[in-house]
Amino acid sequence: MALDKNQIAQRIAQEINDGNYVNLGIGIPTLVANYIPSNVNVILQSENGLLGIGPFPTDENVDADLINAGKQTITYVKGAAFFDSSRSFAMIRGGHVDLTILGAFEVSEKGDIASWKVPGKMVKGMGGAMDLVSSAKNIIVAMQHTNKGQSKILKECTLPLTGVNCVKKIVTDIAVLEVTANGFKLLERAPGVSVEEIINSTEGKLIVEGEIPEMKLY
Amino acid sequence: MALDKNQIAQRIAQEINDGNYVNLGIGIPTLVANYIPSNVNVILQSENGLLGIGPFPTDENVDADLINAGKQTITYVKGAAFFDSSRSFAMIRGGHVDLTILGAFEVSEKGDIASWKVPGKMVKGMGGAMDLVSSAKNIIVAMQHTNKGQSKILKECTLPLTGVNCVKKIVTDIAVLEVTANGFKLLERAPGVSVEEIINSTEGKLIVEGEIPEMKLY
Amino acid sequence: MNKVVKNVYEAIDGIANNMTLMVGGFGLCGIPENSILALSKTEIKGLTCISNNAGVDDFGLGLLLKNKQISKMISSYVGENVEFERQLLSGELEVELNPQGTLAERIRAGGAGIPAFFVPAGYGTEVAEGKEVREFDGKMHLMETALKADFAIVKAWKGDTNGNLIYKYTANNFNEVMATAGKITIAEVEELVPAGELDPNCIHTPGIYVQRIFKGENYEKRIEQRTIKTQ
Amino acid sequence: MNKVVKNVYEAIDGIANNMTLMVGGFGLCGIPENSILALSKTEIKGLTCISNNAGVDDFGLGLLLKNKQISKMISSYVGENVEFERQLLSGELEVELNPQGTLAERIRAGGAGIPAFFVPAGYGTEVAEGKEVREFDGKMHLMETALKADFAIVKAWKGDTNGNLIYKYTANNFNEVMATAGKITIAEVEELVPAGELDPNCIHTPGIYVQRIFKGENYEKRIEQRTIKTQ
Repeated sequence: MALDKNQIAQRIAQEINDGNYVNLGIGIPTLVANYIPSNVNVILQSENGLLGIGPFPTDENVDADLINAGKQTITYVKGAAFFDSSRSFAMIRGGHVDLTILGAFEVSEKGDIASWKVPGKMVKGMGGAMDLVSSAKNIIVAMQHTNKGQSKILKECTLPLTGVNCVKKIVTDIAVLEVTANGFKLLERAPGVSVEEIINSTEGKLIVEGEIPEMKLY
Repeated sequence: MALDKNQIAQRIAQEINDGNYVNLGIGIPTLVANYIPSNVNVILQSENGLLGIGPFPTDENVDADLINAGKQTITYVKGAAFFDSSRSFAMIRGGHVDLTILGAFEVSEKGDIASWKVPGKMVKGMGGAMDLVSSAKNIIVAMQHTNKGQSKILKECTLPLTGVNCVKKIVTDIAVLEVTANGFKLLERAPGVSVEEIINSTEGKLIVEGEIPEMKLY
Repeated sequence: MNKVVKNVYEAIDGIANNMTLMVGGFGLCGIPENSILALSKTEIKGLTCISNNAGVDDFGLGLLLKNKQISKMISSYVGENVEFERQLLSGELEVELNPQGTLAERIRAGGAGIPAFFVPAGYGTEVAEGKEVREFDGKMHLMETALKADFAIVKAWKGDTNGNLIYKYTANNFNEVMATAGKITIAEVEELVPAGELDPNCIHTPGIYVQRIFKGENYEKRIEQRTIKTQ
Repeated sequence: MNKVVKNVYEAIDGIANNMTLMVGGFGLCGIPENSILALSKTEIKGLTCISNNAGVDDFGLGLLLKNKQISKMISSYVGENVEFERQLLSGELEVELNPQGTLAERIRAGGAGIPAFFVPAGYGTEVAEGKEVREFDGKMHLMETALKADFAIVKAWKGDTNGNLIYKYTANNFNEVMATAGKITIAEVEELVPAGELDPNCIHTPGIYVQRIFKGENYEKRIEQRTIKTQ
């Protein structure tokens, strides 16, 4: 059975190691924070100028001067640091953030990502996504495997690109894929989802080797 | 009569306007601070990371963590700000410092300056001088007009350059010169020094127009 | 040296048609509300605004958009504004989208006297169109150029009479960097104190960058996504 | 994530022959005294040191020079050290002199993922030799490249267990920028406090840049030019 958004976030949380500095994009990636085990010490970076995002505030603690990159009100943890946008992206561009998790419309087998623009739809802008994907040491994409039956795991992206040759891993509603020099390597499948279903849902080259384990969601 | 170092500093102080941000180099330029009238509000920049240099400290107030670019112990004024070297030179390179006053071995009629290296003598390094001369809006040089009878106000510099086409004005022990497209324009002469003496001491093209007033030292 | 101006109108004096303005803020967080509101009451038109976002329909830069005072936006994300899209599609408004970090760095470069620099962001995308591409250490980079403005308008938490500024939390965002890149920088602050009252080790914007400063009034600090903890 | 190391020897563990180190400080102000002293007691040789200055004969980097542990210096001003000159003239030591602001910016670029950038400093001088020259806005500029280090060693006033650092007065100088450009950054601090005790609005070096931190001991803080007010 395909994962829901929270389960995708739950699976991605397993990719985070103790001591990691992590940037979480808007949408599913933001949910990842809810599933980081309490014994894993992670510091979340917000590209609008914060290292050390805390939980959402209580109603009384809402502060308009304290938001995340999705413009949501937040809090900060002990040991946090604030800085301006140029220093925030110096940090990102310099490769100091260990892991970036973001959403995507499409990913290609070369690791290209399209995530910011759909021709014919309202122009929104790339925000910090191009900076993040061009610089993070490790990039994991959270996305739906298909859209209305059409694969979004492609040989070539069809939408305007956010970055090239950058995605390392993809967690979709039905599979975990690694981007390799030879194509998408299938690592795990969602509970109850068959390898065949994943093959059928993947347009890009898919490498299936040996037994493919089911994801563990814990 | 040729000016002494303090008198050169005194004359240069007249070039400073209320509200100016000024960087004073090592040597004579440092002395300029002593002659800024109390009704002229000036903020002194120290390229090692301070805006708002104060007077030298009393013996009890010496703090090893508070020095100027000449490594002298200093104090800071009310409303000062500290920052790191990259931000200090961002400020300098960005043209935010109104006036830079520095010493020189030689200046050419094109406004080139040589101030950091004498072949055969101990290598010291350029420090911040190349950054300062290439970026400040206004550059005034404090120097001796001659060295052992040899002019230091030249057609072309003979020593390794610090910067090209950058010096705007020169205050020497015998004259005030402006660097123009056509050569050094003689603006003032030291009290008791004749125009002829200045002509004889200047190798570069000197423009003498009309009556040349004596410097006023107050 | 008197940087303190009486009010917002004195602060924005000199801003004229077809000028380039930098306006601080991220979304509606940390925007110079007083200055934007005052500008919206003038007849100034043809502005190029460099700002990460374009406000919402009835607040922030949206106020200037509604009045058709802006002819060009240089931003990274403009997705919250319906009027913006209408003007863009109708050709009334020009927009140049930059990756957010590239935008911030171009502004820093403008303030820091660096005319151009190389970044990896945007390589292989439409952002790269027309830009010089160069490989360093096996990675492709784009050459990006500095941005400056006739006026930079920033909002700070605390400021002193020398123009030193301190920002609060994520209300810093583009304010600190923009303050360095205006020919004239206007700072509106929530609290204005005499020089000497701010900790000199904790100044975000040294006063050299600020030409005019005033205490702003009636900050609304509108929140775009009020998100609270679910128990 | 435990960044706090027991002592200076644990802090410098892994520094090996022929590595590149950045060492904070301006003159003798704000230098990481503990780490330099500990390095001087090791057999590590062939170091390239990026540091604005080279210490004096018996203090700061002068200690490593005396032991012939340094084979190359990248600095802006080295005029205070007689042993330095001797080694330079004898060919034992290589030196690369950079304009101070270019040095600082190259380090910032190294930390900020900018491989190259243009500056006016040094155009028309021997610093320009071998460098790409380009005109922007009618002014000539040199292309300068980023500097990084295997280890950056900095000294701060206060630090917390997350690695956040605050520097005091002009003891900041090159420390803040160097902290961003080490593969591993070591911070020695005068005061080490638990995370949460430093004002998050007033952090000079966010903890992400610091991999190891410890409380330094016995700071001498030697003064090069003790200059006092003459009454």
